[in-house]
Amino acid sequence: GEKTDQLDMLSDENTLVSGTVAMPDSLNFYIDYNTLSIQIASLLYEPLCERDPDTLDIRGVLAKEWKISEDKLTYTFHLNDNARWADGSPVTTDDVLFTYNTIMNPDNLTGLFRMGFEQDFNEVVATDSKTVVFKAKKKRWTAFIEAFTLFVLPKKEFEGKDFNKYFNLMLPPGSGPYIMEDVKTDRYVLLKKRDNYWGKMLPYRQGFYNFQKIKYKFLSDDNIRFEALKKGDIDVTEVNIAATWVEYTESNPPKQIKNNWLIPKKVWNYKPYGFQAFYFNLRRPIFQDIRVRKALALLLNVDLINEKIMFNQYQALRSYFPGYFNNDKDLPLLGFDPDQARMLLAEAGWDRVDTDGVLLNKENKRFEIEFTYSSQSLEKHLTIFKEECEKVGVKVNLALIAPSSIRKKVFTDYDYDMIWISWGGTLFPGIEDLWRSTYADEPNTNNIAGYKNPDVDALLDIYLEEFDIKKRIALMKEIDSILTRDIPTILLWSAPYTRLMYWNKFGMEPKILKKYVDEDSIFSDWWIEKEKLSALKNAVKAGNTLVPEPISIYYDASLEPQK
Amino acid sequence: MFRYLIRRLLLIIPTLFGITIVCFFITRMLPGGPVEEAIQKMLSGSKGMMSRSVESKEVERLKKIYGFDKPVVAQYFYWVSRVIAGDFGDSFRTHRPVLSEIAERFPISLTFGLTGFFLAYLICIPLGIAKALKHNTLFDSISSIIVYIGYSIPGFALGILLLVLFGGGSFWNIFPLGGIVSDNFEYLPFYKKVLDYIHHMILPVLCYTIGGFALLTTLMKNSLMEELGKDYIKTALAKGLSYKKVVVHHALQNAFIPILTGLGSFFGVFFAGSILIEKVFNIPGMGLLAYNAIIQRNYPVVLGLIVIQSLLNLVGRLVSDFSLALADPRISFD
Amino acid sequence: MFKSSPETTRRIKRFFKIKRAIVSLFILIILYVISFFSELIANDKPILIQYNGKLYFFAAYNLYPDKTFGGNYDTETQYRELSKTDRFTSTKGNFILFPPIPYSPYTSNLNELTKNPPTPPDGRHLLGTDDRGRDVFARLLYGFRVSMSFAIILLIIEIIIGVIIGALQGYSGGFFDLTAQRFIEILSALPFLYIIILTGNIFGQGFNTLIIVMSIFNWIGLSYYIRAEFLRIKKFQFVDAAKLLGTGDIKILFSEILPNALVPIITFAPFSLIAAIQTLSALDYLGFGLPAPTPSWGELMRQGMEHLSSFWLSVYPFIALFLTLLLLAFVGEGLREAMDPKEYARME
Amino acid sequence: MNVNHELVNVKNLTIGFTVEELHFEAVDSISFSISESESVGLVGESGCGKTITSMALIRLLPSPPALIKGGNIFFHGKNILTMLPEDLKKIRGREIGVIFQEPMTSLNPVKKIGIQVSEPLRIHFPGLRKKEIYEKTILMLKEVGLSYPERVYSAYPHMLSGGMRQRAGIATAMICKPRLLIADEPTTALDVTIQAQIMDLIKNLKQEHNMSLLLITHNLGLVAEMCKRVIVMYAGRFAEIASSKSLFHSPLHPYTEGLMTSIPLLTDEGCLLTSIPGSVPHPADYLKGCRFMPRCIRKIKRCMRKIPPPLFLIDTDHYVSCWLYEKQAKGSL
Amino acid sequence: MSIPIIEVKKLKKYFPVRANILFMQKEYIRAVENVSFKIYPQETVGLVGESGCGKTTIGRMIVHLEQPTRGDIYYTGENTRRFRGKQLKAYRKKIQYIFQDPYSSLNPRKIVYNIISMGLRNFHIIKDNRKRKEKVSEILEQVGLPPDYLFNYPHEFSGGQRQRISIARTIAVKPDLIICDEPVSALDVSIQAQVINLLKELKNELYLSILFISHDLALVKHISDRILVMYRGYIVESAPSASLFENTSHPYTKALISAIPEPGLDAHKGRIILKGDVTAVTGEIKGCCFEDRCYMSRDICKREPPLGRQLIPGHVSYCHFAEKV
Ligand SMILES: Nc1ncnc2c1ncn2[C@@H]1O[C@H](COP(=O)(O)OP(=O)(O)OP(=O)(O)O)[C@@H](O)[C@H]1O
Ligand SMILES: Nc1ncnc2c1ncn2[C@@H]1O[C@H](COP(=O)(O)OP(=O)(O)OP(=O)(O)O)[C@@H](O)[C@H]1O
Ligand SMILES: [Mg+2]
Ligand SMILES: [Mg+2]
Repeated sequence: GEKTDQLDMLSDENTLVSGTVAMPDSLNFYIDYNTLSIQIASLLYEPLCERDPDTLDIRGVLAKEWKISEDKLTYTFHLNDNARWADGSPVTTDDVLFTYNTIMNPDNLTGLFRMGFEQDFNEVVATDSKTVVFKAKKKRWTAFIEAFTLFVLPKKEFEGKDFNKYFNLMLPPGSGPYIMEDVKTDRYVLLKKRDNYWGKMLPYRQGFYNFQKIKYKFLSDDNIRFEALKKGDIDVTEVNIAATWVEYTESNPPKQIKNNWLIPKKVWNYKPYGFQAFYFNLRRPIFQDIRVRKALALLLNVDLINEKIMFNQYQALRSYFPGYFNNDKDLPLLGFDPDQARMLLAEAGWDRVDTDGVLLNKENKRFEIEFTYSSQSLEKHLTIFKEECEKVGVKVNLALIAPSSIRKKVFTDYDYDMIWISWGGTLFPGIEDLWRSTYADEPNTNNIAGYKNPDVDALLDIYLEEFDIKKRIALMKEIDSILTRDIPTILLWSAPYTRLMYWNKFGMEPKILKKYVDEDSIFSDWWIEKEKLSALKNAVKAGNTLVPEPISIYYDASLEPQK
Repeated sequence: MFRYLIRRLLLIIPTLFGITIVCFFITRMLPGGPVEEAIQKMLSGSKGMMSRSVESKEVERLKKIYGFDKPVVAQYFYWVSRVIAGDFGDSFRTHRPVLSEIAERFPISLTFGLTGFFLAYLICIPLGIAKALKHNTLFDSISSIIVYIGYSIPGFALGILLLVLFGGGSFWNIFPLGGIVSDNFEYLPFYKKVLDYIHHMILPVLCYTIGGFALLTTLMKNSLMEELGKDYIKTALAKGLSYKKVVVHHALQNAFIPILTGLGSFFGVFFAGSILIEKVFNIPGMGLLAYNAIIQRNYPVVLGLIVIQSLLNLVGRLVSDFSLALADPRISFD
Repeated sequence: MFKSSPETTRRIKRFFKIKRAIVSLFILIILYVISFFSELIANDKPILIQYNGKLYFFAAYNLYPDKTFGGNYDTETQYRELSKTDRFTSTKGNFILFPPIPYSPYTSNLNELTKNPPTPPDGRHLLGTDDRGRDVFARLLYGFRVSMSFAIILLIIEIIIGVIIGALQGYSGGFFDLTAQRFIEILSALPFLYIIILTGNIFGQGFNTLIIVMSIFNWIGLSYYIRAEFLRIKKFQFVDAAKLLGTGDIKILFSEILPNALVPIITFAPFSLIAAIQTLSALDYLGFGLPAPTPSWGELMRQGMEHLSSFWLSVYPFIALFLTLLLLAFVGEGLREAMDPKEYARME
Repeated sequence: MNVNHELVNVKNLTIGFTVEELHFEAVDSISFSISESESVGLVGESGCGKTITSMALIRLLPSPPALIKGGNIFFHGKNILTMLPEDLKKIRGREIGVIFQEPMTSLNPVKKIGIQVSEPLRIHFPGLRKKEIYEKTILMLKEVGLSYPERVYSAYPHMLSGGMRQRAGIATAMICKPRLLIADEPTTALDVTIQAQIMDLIKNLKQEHNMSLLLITHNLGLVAEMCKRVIVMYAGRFAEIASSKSLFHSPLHPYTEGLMTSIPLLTDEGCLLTSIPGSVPHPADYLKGCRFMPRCIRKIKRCMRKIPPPLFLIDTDHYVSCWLYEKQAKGSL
Repeated sequence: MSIPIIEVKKLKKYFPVRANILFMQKEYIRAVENVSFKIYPQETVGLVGESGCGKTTIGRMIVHLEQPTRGDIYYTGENTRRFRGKQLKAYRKKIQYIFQDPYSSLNPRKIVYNIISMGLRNFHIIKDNRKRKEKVSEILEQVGLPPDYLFNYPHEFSGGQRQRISIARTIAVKPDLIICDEPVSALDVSIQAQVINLLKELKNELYLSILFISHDLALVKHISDRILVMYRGYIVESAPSASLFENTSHPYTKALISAIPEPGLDAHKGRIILKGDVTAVTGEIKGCCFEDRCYMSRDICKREPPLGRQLIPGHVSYCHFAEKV
């Protein structure tokens, strides 16, 4: 019968099962930097230091102490004497150097890290078995972050083997609270809690890491993920599709949610959430006219899209650094205004129309642009933008291009007119490679738009050397205002919260998630609460309803919507 | 004929070379490859702050790691020499030997392929025969409609539908929600392992095979109908055979001749799979492997698949040609 | 191939006697022809406009700038909005006649929808709307034209190439057969998606590119069957007889052997058509299909898979696909029967 | 006619065809019977309906286009036309053996000759062992004059010459020693020595097994040699039925006379062979009355009548369907 | 006489036999062995012989449907071996062949009109459509079929009718030589007479030569100027037709003649019955090909192949004891 099955699935008191779509190629985050590999690395290995997720203060993990020199060019870390690998041997500077050298080895696929280290450090040396010194090339706050977030790998486990080849599935035990117990390609990854985790003694590790086992289950697609959730195959999952969320919470909730067995939760906090935008290729003459860019920006009807397609789950973006300034909502919003767009286009010389109804300029060039994209899920939003553009005579062709082709086309050759890019949020954004002029003409850079503004360049120089967070934010604001004025992209929308669905058996802090983190903290922070579990079991068996819970949780009052 | 056989067998070698040359160069002509892929990963980063503009020095390193630093012809000969030695190289993505990546999927492909093949032949041949015998009856029409429905439903759509209906999330909890085996598979006794595997494969195999019935059934029916009009049927009837036996013993062998042509693809069972169905059911099968390898420009895997698959296909065509000649004594190739 | 020879006449006569086939054929032809006038059936551009005493016809084919109807712009009139403006409604006698389905497959109707798309079938949208508020019926209708044209063109190419190559192989045998086979083997080993990506990059993704790429591969299967049939039939005595009567090789191929090798072609044809439509769907699903916003059945089905609870997105295209196959299969059956000189006689 | 030992009795058999909306009757209400161990010859103009008559005897007419419009066929007193398929099955091959007219197409192209020839044995004598069947088949092949029967056994039809195929067909029909042998032009492709050999074989079977024979042929010499009674058919009807002696001695029907004079003889020296002028019309154009009338050199006024001439009894066992003999008739059938 | 229209020199045809499943070619059927003969314009040559002795094979080789294993065929003095394309077509227009098995040589999916008009069209004999149709009806009538049949498919005919269609399409192209492979075997005597007469008429009108393959000795005698008797791939006797019957000088021919049944005669003259038949000779024959079945066989027959002996001018027999037969 259905119910007993579901009970079986749910009654495991020790395991957290999380559902993910598609297994990455590698679970080694130095090789393949992806959501899951980062998560696993953070449970298996440890960095020198970490930030407190509520205050952002730096605190030591493997390092007991650290020091930044006066000139901000050397960072010295002293390892914690208690830090132990899973086999009981101490963590030494040998391990740190090994990790560093592994990354720097040009034969390893660790380029992402290596490039930063090459740019930022002259060398890393160990003065003794417990002290390691990072010598930076330039004064850069990013260099310090790079240094202290270095996840240290146990030398004896990794030494002598091809790093590219042997550490993609099973990862050897490290110093972290979990070890990898089992990996089955495309099925699951199973982590097991260690009994002898040295870090238990750290004050800020008390009460964390409660699950005996953590299982990441791989499911084929979102439909199946939610079926699996309802079935009880998985305990918790993040909901990133607005339509599903609305269907499950409002329009057509399944019985699991109606009965509060399954809890939907929308958590509002201060996690960074990045920005997404339609990029113009500023290298194309047509987009060099700011009036044209503005006109196109005015043709994006965010409100309509948000209401009709995204169930009002999103907010229009007003800034390139959303969430960093407390007063986002006061920033100006361009809005949707086709009439003004027509005016601007006419001013820019697009004042005639050909027989197809497409705008022409003096040289009889048609206003025809190609919108390149690589995922069909973006298509419906684009269609609406396209429709509005075409009403005013701007012909937009949608060109769906396979992800692997788009790479070369867009990032190496910069051969596109417009493109949709979304940037993940970072706590301390490295703005440089997005907007610095020198990158505009080099291939393979993140200045995809080809944006050039000496003012921004100058501000960036100061920004990179500024170790003070508050001052950096002020600089960001300055840069932001220049960008929003220059309109190098059309800013879109974002969801400033995390949507979760989980079976009603977990214990957690009242705010659900910490101030600055997303769903990742579930694995370290939550636990299974026996009473809740038995109540859930009974309710499922009897078909009863459990006590309802509010869907939205706000980290603080300033996040709550004003009525 | 014997000489022809030898000649055909020998011809497999140059053909295979032709195939590898063409395919190798096509892979090099495509935009985007593992280097671009790696660059893209660096550019976009993920959570945290990692994302970088990539310097040309790093690009060169990547090219070296993936072997793109040499001229294409040299790359080809290097690759071919290793393939001849039995080494298909490592996957660009998982960095595991291509052969083991492929071999890992054989059980799934075989399940798909063999059940699909046998089911199709077990169902279609008798059904086609029955339909030919009962031409223009109600049975004929209804069975046609059923197989046509099966043909017109896209397998993946059916898959999602079945999973929602029988996966236990919303309606009936009869089958698992995809995957090839349960999580506790490794701890089950052997017979339960088998049962578990079967339990997982029923729905995907159904989706995989259902589309194949219509064509084969119709082909069987039509070629049988063609034969039933021939004079030797009358002779056989005059000997006192029942009509059914005439069909089975006489018409069938002749009617099989066109069907035998399709037999050439039998060796495809090792590579049976369908991207979409595997995707829907989260089955790490050959289809998905091939699709992902192609999409992600995982050339060693792509080329490895092509080489092995082509080899089997070449043998398959040979077998099919010879079974044609066996079934029909009049056919000769020289 | 078949001039209006007496044989053809006899075949046509017989075909006409098979009611199911002939009815199916007519339905298909009529639907297909109708679909070429889709612009007049389902569109948000009116068939007829009367504005200030002047008549304007077929906005689908003629572009009337906004200024024509007293607006400010040179760009095309937004007729739905126009019909609500004062400048239009204030003059008596002004009217707009929209097609029976007043929705275009290309435009979303977000502003008019009260609910979030995809909306279920209702009085306005007979088969509902898709995930961006476009009318499903209109998309099905236009999609029929696209899919069928695609499939028919492909089938014709497939038959022409497949028959010619298979026939030559089977008939000539020997060296040509061997080399052609090698060529085919190499061809069939090429990864289809790579070719699609490659050509898509060179020529741009679109109808023509897809047709070209698919017809590179499509004929191979048919040619195998044709080859086998020709291998067999070329040994028949009537082929010898035709040779003696001075029939050229080409003519023997096409007018002597081919009519006897029709079973595979006729059997494959309906399935080939549907398979082409389905390949198109699968390609759409994988993102290698026709560029958006081309209405195609595959794209609808893909949406259906994303929105499982919106049955109208997957069920209607499926029904359309099934009915097409059924009709095609009936036509195929009829053709087979008409081509067979012997009537079906069941002996006991 | 010995009614008691009647093996086959055909009454008023009419066979119609429908081709392209055109309906015609290719065989028009014929009646005849064959007694046990009797040999009946069926001769007649090509296209007059001999083959389809014989096919009707074992119910193997393709329908459509053929349709038995009337009449009955009794075999051993049982009506073939209404018999259940199971019973029919037992008769075919076992009780009635058929030698088909087209030796090539009546063989299955993909089966070995031996398998095809031995098939009736395997069907009707399921108890026989493989070896016995093989031996019997080889023997039979030998008996029809194939001197390397083992090789023929394992040859495919296309590897045999026309005559060899025909003999394979003969062997198939006779292997079960049937009660009635329908031989449709069995020796067209055979040279005279083989033909003689085959005829001896048939005669032997007749004697040993009381076999009856319906021999359809154009070789009047053969008929004379083999058959006691001859039926002459013309355009779907019987023109004359007589014992072969009396037929060859005194042919009555003008058509039969024409046939006799058309035979080329070894003694002939003449430049042109005599033949009956004109040709048989298409069955759809068959006349209502005497169908031979347009070609007849002895036609009289009565022949214009619209009713077919009945079979007049002229002599013992000599019937003729011709108005010329109306007056001489001792009766009619 | 003039140059022969067809001259066959030392023609051989061996068919490979599949001996086992491995498709090894091990054995050959020696269907035709060292056959030589000539056919002159307006001459009718009869070819008789036991079933399976290679008559059809010779015919097929002459019209290039089969490649001779060895030996050559000359058309008006020209070796035909290299005939290809246009030359072959022109040759085929002149040399026609009536298939032994009428039904399988008719395309089941073509109606009679198209079958018969095929040659007319291909050889551009009659280009006008209407005229061609008239011609086809005319020919059809010549072979005794009413034109009502013009639009019927082959399977709708009786055996004899099919044979006549087959004859009709051949004579329609007015060749110089017709190879008739049992052309009248399925015809009743009256039609047979008609067809034979037709052939004779054509022979006079068109200077037609005929190679007449048949089992009906009476018929062969009637129509032929000269008769070739074949046995087991060899020609054993060749003689003017009257002479063959009067001065029979080969035991096989004798046996053949003795076996002819004649209508009206209850008993027949002392028939010579031969044992066995000629199927598939795979080994080489050392002595006389007829030796094993001959009632006159002696030792020498086993050892030495008989040479041709001309007893009467134009009458050649291949028997060691030709005089004694
Ligand atoms: N394709 C073939 N493969 C093998 N053997 C063959 C083939 N064709 C003919 N033969 C053999 O060649 C010999 C001569 O055959 P052919 O058809 O010429 O005889 P025929 O004289 O025409 O006899 P018939 O009078 O019976 O038609 C036969 O023994 C036959 O088995
Ligand atoms: N399948 C058919 N469809 C139409 N007409 C047919 C069919 N079979 C036979 N006939 C017609 O029936 C008539 C009799 O045919 P049947 O085969 O019995 O002749 P037959 O006496 O055996 O002649 P033959 O001596 O030439 O074999 C013919 O005129 C023929 O046209
Ligand atoms: Mg007949
Ligand atoms: Mg022959």
